[in-house]
Amino acid sequence: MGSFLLEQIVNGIITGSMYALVAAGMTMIFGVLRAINFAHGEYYMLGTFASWWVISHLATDYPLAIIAGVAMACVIAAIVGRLVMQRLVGQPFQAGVLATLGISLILQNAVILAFGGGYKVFEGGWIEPIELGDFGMSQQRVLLLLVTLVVFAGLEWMVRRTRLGRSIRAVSQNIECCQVNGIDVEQVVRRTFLIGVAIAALSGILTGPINVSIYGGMGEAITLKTFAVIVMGGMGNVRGTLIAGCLLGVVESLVAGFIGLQYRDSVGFIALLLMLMLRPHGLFSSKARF
Amino acid sequence: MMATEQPILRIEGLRKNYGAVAALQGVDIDIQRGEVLGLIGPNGSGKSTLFDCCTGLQKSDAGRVLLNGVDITGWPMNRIAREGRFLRSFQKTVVFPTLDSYENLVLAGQMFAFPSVLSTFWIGPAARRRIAALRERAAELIEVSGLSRVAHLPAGHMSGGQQKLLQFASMLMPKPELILLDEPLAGINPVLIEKVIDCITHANGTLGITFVVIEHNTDVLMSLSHRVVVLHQGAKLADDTPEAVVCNPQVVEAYLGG
Amino acid sequence: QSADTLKIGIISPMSGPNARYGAFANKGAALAAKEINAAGGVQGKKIELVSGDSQCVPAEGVAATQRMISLEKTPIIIGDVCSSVTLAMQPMVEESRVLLINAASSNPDITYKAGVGGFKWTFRNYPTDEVRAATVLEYSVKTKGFKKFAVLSVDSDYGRGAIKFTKRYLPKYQGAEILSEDYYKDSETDFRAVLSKIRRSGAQAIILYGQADTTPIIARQMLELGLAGKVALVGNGEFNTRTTIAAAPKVMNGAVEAAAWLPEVQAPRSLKFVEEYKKANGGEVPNVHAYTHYDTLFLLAKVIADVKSVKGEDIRNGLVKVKYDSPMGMVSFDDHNQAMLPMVLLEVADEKPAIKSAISSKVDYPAAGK
Amino acid sequence: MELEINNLRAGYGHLDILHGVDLKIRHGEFVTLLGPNGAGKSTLLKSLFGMTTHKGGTIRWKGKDIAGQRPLAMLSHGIAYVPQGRCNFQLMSIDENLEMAAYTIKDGDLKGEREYVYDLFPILRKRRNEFAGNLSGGEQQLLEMAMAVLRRPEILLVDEPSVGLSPQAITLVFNELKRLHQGGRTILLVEQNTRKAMAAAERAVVLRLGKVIWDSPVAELSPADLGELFMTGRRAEHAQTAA
Amino acid sequence: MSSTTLDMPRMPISRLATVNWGASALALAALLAAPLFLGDYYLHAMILAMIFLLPALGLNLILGYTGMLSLAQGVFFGIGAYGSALLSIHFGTPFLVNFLAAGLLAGLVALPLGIPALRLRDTSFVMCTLGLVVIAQMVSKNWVDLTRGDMGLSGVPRPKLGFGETAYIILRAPEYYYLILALALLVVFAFVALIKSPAGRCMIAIRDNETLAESLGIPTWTYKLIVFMLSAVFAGLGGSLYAHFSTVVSPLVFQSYYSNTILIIVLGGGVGRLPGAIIGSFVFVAVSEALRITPELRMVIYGFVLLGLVFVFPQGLAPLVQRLTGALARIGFKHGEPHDGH
Ligand SMILES: Nc1ncnc2c1ncn2[C@@H]1O[C@H](COP(=O)(O)OP(=O)(O)OP(=O)(O)O)[C@@H](O)[C@H]1O
Ligand SMILES: Nc1ncnc2c1ncn2[C@@H]1O[C@H](COP(=O)(O)OP(=O)(O)OP(=O)(O)O)[C@@H](O)[C@H]1O
Ligand SMILES: [Mg+2]
Ligand SMILES: [Mg+2]
Repeated sequence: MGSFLLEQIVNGIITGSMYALVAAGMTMIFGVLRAINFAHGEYYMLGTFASWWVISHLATDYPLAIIAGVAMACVIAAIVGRLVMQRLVGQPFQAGVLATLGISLILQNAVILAFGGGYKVFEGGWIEPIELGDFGMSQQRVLLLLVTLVVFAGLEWMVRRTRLGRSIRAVSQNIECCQVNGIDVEQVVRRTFLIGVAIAALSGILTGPINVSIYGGMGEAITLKTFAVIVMGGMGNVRGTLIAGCLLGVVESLVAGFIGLQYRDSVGFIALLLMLMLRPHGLFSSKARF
Repeated sequence: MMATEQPILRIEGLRKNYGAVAALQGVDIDIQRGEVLGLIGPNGSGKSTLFDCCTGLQKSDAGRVLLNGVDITGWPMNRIAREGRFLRSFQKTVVFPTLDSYENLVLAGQMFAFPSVLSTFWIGPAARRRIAALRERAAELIEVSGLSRVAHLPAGHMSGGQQKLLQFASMLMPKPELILLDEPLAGINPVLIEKVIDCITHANGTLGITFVVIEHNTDVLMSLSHRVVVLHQGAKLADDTPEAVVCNPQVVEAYLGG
Repeated sequence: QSADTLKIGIISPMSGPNARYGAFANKGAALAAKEINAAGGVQGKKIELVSGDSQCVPAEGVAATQRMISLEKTPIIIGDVCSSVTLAMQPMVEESRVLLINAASSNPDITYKAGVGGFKWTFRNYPTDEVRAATVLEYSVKTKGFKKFAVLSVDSDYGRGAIKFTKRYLPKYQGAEILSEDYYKDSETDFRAVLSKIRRSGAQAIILYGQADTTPIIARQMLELGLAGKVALVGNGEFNTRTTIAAAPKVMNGAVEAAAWLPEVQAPRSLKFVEEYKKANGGEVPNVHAYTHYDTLFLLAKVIADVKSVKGEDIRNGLVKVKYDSPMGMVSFDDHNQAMLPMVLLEVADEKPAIKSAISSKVDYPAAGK
Repeated sequence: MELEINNLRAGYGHLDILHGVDLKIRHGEFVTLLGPNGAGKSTLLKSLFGMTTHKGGTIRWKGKDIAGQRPLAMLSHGIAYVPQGRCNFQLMSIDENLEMAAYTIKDGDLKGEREYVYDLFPILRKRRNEFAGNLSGGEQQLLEMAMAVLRRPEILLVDEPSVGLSPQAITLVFNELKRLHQGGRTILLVEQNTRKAMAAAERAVVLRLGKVIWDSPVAELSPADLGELFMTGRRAEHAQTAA
Repeated sequence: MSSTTLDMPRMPISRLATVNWGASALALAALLAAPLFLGDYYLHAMILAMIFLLPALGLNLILGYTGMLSLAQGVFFGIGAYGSALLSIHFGTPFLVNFLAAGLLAGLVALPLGIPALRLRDTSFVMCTLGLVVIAQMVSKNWVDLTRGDMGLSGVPRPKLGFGETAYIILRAPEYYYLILALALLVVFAFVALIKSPAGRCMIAIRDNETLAESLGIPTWTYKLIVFMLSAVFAGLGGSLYAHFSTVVSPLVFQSYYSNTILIIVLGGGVGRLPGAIIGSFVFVAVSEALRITPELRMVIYGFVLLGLVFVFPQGLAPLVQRLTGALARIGFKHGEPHDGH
């Protein structure tokens, strides 16, 4: 039983790191815009689709497709960022909800229009398993795990130490005060958005070979998970997101392993909610006095 | 009579730490019914924290707060306000930004005018009458505090001083027994300061409302209050008549400056 | 409706996540319409397809259907992929006397309530899972010798229904048992946890009634966890298509499936369909929904030719008696308006599908009623 | 003439608050802007910093019309603004807040300047790693003043810096304003603490109902006059001296 | 408070509601006359709009007036639908009984869910309500004895007025339309009464500044709980209409489509505006139906409509409509209702 438990925890951390990777961008975007990005999963999907297209139509190999996919997603993010996201600065919160829901519908169904609604098979990647004792893991997963760690280390460093990082935190706290201090809020929003989208796309591309089948609406499920993770981690908190993502992954794995797959999402959620009851603002949030 | 002997608010050994910062380190104050108590102290001496702990916004680490002899430590804020008829204003100006001054004031009085939560969900003739009475009083207070010109604006669109005045007016709205004011005069123009002072003395004199006032405008505070308590680094430094406090060398050293 | 066209409505999810199933349906039907029109149409009329988006949501499906009936005035509607939508459409078409042919949803209620069960205007040209489940189970136990099963099926009326039927037949086989039961939601991509559990439980086979696009994911993760060659997949979910097998050949070897249709079926008309479909859709391989919608249009063409009329009423009456020679074999409808469809039982061997037997699906209504 | 405001009309959305404000400020002048509550003082400062809806009129800064530009541009022209009410980053430490204050300044010795403001307001050094939002009201006010100093303004627009400060702290702040003034900065100070403001400033301007109604050296305005001006908009008997 | 960082940005400016009786009467007359001019399909779309109106009113109450974003409206909608369907299938109860019971049931279920959920604020609360959706899906799928799991409940009877033999079964679209119109009107009336009651003012206070409200003696938690339950009641009532209308209830009622549609209706219509949900429900059902002319592009265009709305009418459509009706009233009757905005 002990080794089974261990195995499930490992499974959970792998899944969770993917959740965390997608959520990292979303939590930062929430930070600067106070907007729940309902379209976040769509960028995950776009990245995957872009690199799928490159692989299957231009016959490039996977590493090149990673770059192409992220680049494509970034181009779209730059457009959306300029046309939509930066204009949400200072808007009432419902504007963010409607706009991101709208973007989600557009991107999702534009992909369906462009590539047909049917599911596609993602080819490429390093899917050979690595044996670990009596159970294995594909090389791709190891890559994903490593990339997650690197990305989070980078993000943490960026948020704490760099100018952009500090201005991201500043924007997330008080926009008017940013103007007073000469921080270009719209630029910060655009850049944060771009980073968030790039990470989401990257995680989509890296999970592509594992998840094999891709389709226009694949982002929806992941968006839901991300919500849970960013709230758990404390909105806008990068480190918290990683821990919360892994925690969610582990809880879900344990539920799937010991209770049943059909209860996974809901029991996972219940566990999260119970945790929220103890820490109403997430695991790692801070709140100033009234 | 016993009742006059008993302080309206008794603060006993109140302590509050924020990490390494001891915001309050065992403060005892008795506030007598019907007095105006001034509360001064340097910035960061724990004055606002004292209010927070008395009204339930913050949980104190130790000590008790007795209102008319009843221990109210740990009560939720709304219960203290409603059952204790005990209101407080905040140092940082807060109003309901989307509502105009009338609605802001009606809200301040509403919970005191209705018998229960459920009764507020139905608007019958009786409720209408209550609301009308509240609006009347609101109009009076708006007049007094010089807000008539902007009374129809959403409070969030009023200037800083106007919001401060509105906040002050809403304290007087339900005619409570005890009001804690946190810097009611900050940002108010000199002409209106006199009006506010008049309001306080009037409410104190004719309605018998007890006031505790934090204020850095010492001249005004000294003339207003019957007694002054000085806090310094979370502890009581002095508790005396205004005249005595201004002369107290410790107070001069810590607060008033040379 | 102009004099020289026959409008046929297709309700399917065309947007959102479920578009991945709806898309195939539309493309299959479009191909059939093109071929039928090229061959002169039906009763001298060209078929005009009108599509409506249901998003797999009953509220949307009902609105789309109402629009089709009132504005487009289509006498025939094909739909929907999602059972709940089909169920909601049933009473509507009944009131308006519009023919509804379903070619993709598997909820047994659809035909329990049709024909002698009530709704006269609903037909289904899609297999029910009862016979399928029974056949797969029999083959798995008797021929393959499996006794210990783990269930891993899609969490929908299809997946749950198939397992319900399987469980009904399980007691017939001495010693056969189900060790664990898990259902996955259709957007699921992570099966490691549950596969780990199955590996430890000592199950010999996984009963999988799943979505076509999920099978490769499960196969890959079985490979990762070292289940290849140790645990077999049995059930339904496009185990035998080339792409699925290619995803993890070592896992798919020995997979047993009962299918109404597969691109690998060697019947000439079926092969031609696959060919044409790929040509029309940029090399995309059709799935079973594409085929059933394609086939349903030909079925309709046949009925119309039989009754020599394009009136809904006549076509309805014609459907009841039709004997249609589909690429898979003879099709006719039972008294619940459920098509009795030929199916095949396949097993993957040496990374290639091999047909093991033919099945004729016939629903045992009195038993099902329980 | 450094700052020249001509017939400035501005407000919020459809709402007009300033109805044609004229004001000229010379280089290195210390002007205090007084007025009853709701007169439009804060609105004027915000307009100078590009944070309101510009409706007409000009704002000339060193000869160039800058009316309607965004705050970012204003800052690059050397205009710094300390708003009324709270304006700091609540969930960042004091250290970080001071860093953000110097955000646009890329050269120079941030550490040294930070030490300078810490010496100025020692209370901040003591709490330098505390979140700004957890400070007491007065401490936050001091922090905001310190942040303004770090922005190295050529002209400083300050809105009620004395609010919430103890008498001692007020003295500190006003001394610092005077020092900045002596260092050649131009200062436009809005205050309700009229006594302190008039003691520090050279010129007093009174705003009422969105219009300038008084403009003179501080010496020519007595507290009694001020009360009258606030109430009625006129000074008893005397004629208005400045245009 | 406005700069306290982890709070939702505050809501748009709106004062206490005033009802524009002139415009309302006109709208009502148009609605009453609609079946005389419109075919089944259009009536059908309007029925759908009114079905979504009920949960949207509930959401407007909790989001627009109390400032809490609840994504669980879909859950209570579904609970109402299941409750109503089960009652009528198993007990053959008349429609009005089901209708009321569905609302009651949703409200009762909201009580135990609200008690823990309301400990949370802002985004955590949003999350929690999202969690309720996931949990509702699980329960409906796995409590097979009651809900028949994924098989769903099909063949929910059409509305039946009265008992036994004399019961009148509603089948035709115009009858259906009038039935739902009547019920929707009642609910709208209840909603207006709530908003105009003193409690409505307390809700806005909680939305604007919860701590301040609390300090003025308003028991915010109690109010939030009651509002949460009331909004669930609204949703449950809508769910009941939906069950009898679509005749099918399956776990799909808990999918995000319903919550999102309700959200779009309220936000697009004008959150915290009296007529917001009403305008929203008709407009958005109309847009989504009108776009059926191009089924492939439909959702893409719908997305663009949402985006356009955000930037052209950031406060939703209600202010626009209010301004228009205000202008009309001024022209027509030479007097204008006071309304929001300047
Ligand atoms: N939430 C908190 N976290 C950390 N420290 C806090 C918190 N709240 C207050 N403090 C600290 O407690 C001390 C007392 O603060 P308080 O606001 O009571 O001072 P005050 O006397 O009201 O000062 P002022 O006159 O400036 O308003 C201050 O040093 C402040 O920094
Ligand atoms: N955001 C806003 N939206 C609309 N109107 C506003 C806004 N802010 C201020 N006003 C209005 O503009 C007028 C002037 O406000 P302003 O803040 O400039 O006054 P002030 O002179 O600074 O007063 P105070 O001394 O009280 O700070 C007031 O009547 C106020 O109602
Ligand atoms: Mg204080
Ligand atoms: Mg001001």
